Amino acid sequence: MGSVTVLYFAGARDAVGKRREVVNLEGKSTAGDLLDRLLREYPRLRPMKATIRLSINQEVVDASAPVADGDEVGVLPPVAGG
Amino acid sequence: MGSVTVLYFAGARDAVGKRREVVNLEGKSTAGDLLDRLLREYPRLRPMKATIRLSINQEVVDASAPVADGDEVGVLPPVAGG
Amino acid sequence: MARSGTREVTAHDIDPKKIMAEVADKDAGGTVVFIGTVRRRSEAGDVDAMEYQAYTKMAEKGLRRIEAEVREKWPVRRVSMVHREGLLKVGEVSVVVAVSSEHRAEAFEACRYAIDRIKTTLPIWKREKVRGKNRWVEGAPIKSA
Amino acid sequence: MARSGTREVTAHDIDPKKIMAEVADKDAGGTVVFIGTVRRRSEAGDVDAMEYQAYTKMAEKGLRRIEAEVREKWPVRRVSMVHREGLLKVGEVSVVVAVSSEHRAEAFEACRYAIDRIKTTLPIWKREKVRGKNRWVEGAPIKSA
Repeated sequence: MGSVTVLYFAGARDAVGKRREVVNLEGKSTAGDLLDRLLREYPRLRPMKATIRLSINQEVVDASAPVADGDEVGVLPPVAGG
Repeated sequence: MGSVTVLYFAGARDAVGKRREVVNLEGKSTAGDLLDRLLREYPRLRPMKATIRLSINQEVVDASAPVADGDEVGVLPPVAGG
Repeated sequence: MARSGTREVTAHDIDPKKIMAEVADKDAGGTVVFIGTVRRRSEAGDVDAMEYQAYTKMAEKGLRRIEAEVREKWPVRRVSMVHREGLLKVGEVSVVVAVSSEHRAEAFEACRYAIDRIKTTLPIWKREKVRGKNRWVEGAPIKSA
Repeated sequence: MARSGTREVTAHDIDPKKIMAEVADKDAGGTVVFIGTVRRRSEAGDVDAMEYQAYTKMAEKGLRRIEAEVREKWPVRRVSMVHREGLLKVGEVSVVVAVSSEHRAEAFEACRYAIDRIKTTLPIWKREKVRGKNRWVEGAPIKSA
């Protein structure tokens, strides 16, 4: 099945209390599946559900994007920039 | 009647061969009258007739603007700027 | 294609002079530079400091992508872009974008496009410190490229 | 109203750093700087030098008028504008406009408006030296303010 490295940023980092962790994949997974698992595991992430985006290997992806062994996944709250 | 100081710039300066001169006014004059006199006096200015603008006391004016004793008149070819 | 300068996220002070020097080009007639600085005022009151947190690897990829987008849209000469991370005081420089081109219209449009894209597509967050409190500045969901 | 920096025509080298420093403002989040430089290429060939001739008194009046126009249109913080006169080599700075404002949109719009007005309404002419020949660069009739 493999595993991915998940990186948390800004409010998501505060909510989870970690900068990064390795997450094992359960069968075929999409970005949406993975986000659902993280929301179950970290209730404090749930208020951010609608505005969080995920990246896979540094590209923002849709919920339907497949996640593969060795990927780097970013959990990205809204940006205010500059 | 009085007089005005006329300042020449760029191609107009080259055509006239002077940076500045004092010109006596003949009765009531407008900027258009003054330009006509300068074009008669300096034939090399004539090709620039359509594109020259005059300023009075550092403001671009129309041909109908009155010229008065002591005014500073600029003879301004087209600008290419910056 | 003309060479380019910096495209990085840095934890060090940004020197706008250096970024501007990087886009100097004898075929350029115009250079436009945008300098973002930390403002004193925020909705919550007077700002003591602003902390920038970046997903550096993704942000630097984003800067390279933005440069490619710019070059696809305008015939610019050189582009240089730097974004800060870390703790900044009021008045300190958070981001600089410099673009040189033959004519000024492209330099203005390209520079503005680049900073707009930086602000909406780069994974960089800011947390303001106001009266001893920390607050992530609310923005919009990050846009995909 | 915020203070302003330079608004002058100068025969000395322009230092863009100095102009930028003049618009620094703790209430500004964005600063846009335009730097015009002498381009190597012209229609007639490679440029050896560019001579700028100005009607200084009128041009400086024009810079003050342009600043007033900008402030009427946008809530900018500080404005600084300098134009060179005299003989410039390729790559040298002929004009700098710097505008700081709370938000970046106004700074971009105001800076671009100011340089457009400088180029069309100020009595400043340029003569290029190409292969030993001097030629006044053709432009448009000067616009009234």
